[in-house]
Amino acid sequence: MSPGTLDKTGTMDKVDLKTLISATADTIAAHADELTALDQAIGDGDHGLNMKRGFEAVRAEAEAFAAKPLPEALKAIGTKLVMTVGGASGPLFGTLFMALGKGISAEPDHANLEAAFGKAIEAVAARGKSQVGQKTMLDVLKPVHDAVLQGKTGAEIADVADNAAAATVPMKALRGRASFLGDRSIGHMDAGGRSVALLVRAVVESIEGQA
Amino acid sequence: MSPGTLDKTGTMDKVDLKTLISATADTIAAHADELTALDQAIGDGDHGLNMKRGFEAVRAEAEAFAAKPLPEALKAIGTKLVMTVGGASGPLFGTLFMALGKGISAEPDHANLEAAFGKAIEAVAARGKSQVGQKTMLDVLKPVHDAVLQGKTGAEIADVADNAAAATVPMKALRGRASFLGDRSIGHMDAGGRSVALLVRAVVESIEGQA
Amino acid sequence: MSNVGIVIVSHSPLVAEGTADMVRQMVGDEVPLAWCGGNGHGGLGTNVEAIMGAIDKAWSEAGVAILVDLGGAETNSEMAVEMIGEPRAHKIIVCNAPIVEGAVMAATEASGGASLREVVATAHELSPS
Amino acid sequence: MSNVGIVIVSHSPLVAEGTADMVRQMVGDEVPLAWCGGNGHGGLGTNVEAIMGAIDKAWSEAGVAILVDLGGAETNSEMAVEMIGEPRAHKIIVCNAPIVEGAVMAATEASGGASLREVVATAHELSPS
Ligand SMILES: Nc1ncnc2c1ncn2[C@@H]1O[C@H](COP(=O)(O)OP(=O)(O)O)[C@@H](O)[C@H]1O
Ligand SMILES: Nc1ncnc2c1ncn2[C@@H]1O[C@H](COP(=O)(O)OP(=O)(O)O)[C@@H](O)[C@H]1O
Ligand SMILES: [Mg+2]
Ligand SMILES: [Mg+2]
Ligand SMILES: [Mg+2]
Ligand SMILES: [Mg+2]
Repeated sequence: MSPGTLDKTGTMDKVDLKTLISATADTIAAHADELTALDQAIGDGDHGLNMKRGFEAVRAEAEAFAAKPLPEALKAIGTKLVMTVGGASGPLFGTLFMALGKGISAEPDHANLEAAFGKAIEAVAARGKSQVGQKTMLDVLKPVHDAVLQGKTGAEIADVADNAAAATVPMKALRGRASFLGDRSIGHMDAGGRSVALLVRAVVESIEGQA
Repeated sequence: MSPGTLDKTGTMDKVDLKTLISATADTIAAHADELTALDQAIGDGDHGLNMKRGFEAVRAEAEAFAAKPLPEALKAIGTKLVMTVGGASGPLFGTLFMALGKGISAEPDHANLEAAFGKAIEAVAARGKSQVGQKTMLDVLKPVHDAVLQGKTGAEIADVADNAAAATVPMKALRGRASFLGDRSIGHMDAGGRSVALLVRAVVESIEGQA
Repeated sequence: MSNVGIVIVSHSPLVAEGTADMVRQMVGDEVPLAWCGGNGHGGLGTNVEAIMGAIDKAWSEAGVAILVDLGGAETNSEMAVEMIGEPRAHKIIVCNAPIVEGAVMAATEASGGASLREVVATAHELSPS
Repeated sequence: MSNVGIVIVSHSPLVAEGTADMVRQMVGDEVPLAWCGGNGHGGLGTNVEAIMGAIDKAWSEAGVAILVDLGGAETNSEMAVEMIGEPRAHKIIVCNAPIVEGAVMAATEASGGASLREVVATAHELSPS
């Protein structure tokens, strides 16, 4: 297998965490205004700023994170997001990374990644008292996990994420601030879901770029 | 009959409203700390300040009030209290005076006073969504009205008011902030009830003093 | 502006202002909004004149929903509505709802063009009684 | 101090501070009390570190009840409790109650020496669900 791919059968090769961190922080920064606009339409309009604050804080300590074993690095990144994001998305993305760090091995194979990612999504759902279908980040995380389980390629997974984010448009929000709008939340993309799609694409492109 | 008494059968003689206003403002000022202490025990500790602010504002315009016919004077005093007291007692005492002014004649006889006072107490109950037995000012107003109906003398009426205020001590508060304390409101006198008793004594002593 | 107006009446001017900030963050300028708090003399409490002023400021022909915190704020707000009198009084409703959560929800509902009745119902849903 | 502590977590620092003022007016110094609000960067939001700090400040062996406003405040408060961890975490409860009314009622209950369970139950009574 080629190093750093999401190869279904082999061991995941060590990807450069610093590169991953800067790729995710870059995409969030580049799309911060878009994320804010999405949140403005059906929320309080701070999602772009929140995410940017969090991912820039992670970027600022990328060196230190990258020096840790993968599980500890992910936990530390999650904690950093929790401490800096300032919105509901902070503890949710933070929990995602912390739980991922808890479940993942230092040198994960595909099966371990699948399992850890699945557990991490469950942890997000528990933290948010939410489930799929409520127009939240879970509506992108879950299809992405399914795509990973199906052994899809990185490019395919990124497309699944984009489509899942787009599929939140016709949903009615049942969690988060957008739920205050009731039916009026229909017709807009969920900001947190869009963030997940951006992060997923950045991660897979970064991994495959390293391949 | 002697002028200015609460004589059961005759016409009430004109009492000097300026004297009444200064007597009520004096007693509130003299007892402000006591009222505050009562409210501190089972409320937010502002009743003395609230009442003093209101009655000093009335005193400041005593001349103008006294120049009006009794109904208009009482309504204007009520409005002034509403505008200045700043606590729940403001609209309640304000409503008492405003409704009294609405029901009273320019030269009231005892029957008119009885009726107007009764209506005014009903207006307070409506404003406060409250009734007798809930440890509020109504628990003093009602016995005072009963005493007036019974043709008691001014001194007797003032004693009835004091006793009624004392009788709020064992009650459990069901309205106002004291109700937040539940059973712990038992064992303390209601501040608003104490205010009514003070006002009643000041009024009857002032009227009889003019006799 | 034809959206229902929102008035926030707290014992504390800080609570009232902060709640208004949270409302503005959700609905921008789509809803007429005003707040007041304090007894008018630097202390905690509410002030009928200030409430009447806030109602004026947030006035909308579609009506005004008032959000209050504790008892005195409610009684003083009802007094203010009575003093404003008809024909405006029947278009002003003091909500039985928590002040912060109620204001945000009511304003969000109002921003969608909901009627006074709908706005008030949305706020009331946050209250147990 | 053996009374239950109260922590107020709002998206708005003004709301949090004003609510604390109202609580203090009712219960004086009988209840450990702390508040925080804002995203820590001048904007509306909540901040896990600040929440953890407020819990420390209002800490009581009898426990701490946290009053929050909207979703993010709740999620961040639950996160803060988890990060504080045992043995303290099980003595900290995030209330399902309106922030201002809940804080005043919970603190009043706490000032009488009520248990954490009783304090939280008093606050929950203000909520429909
Ligand atoms: N209870 C929840 N469960 C899952 N996701 C949620 C929940 N609440 C909010 N979100 C996600 O968080 C996003 C909003 O994040 P953000 O704007 O940063 O926080 P806030 O709503 O506190 O302002 C939403 O678009 C949604 O995807
Ligand atoms: N709903 C009510 N009905 C009748 N009287 C009330 C009511 N609420 C409060 N009161 C009276 O008002 C008094 C408290 O007045 P005050 O302390 O000035 O106002 P606040 O409670 O707003 O601080 C109480 O002692 C009680 O007599
Ligand atoms: Mg947001
Ligand atoms: Mg926010
Ligand atoms: Mg008081
Ligand atoms: Mg008060």
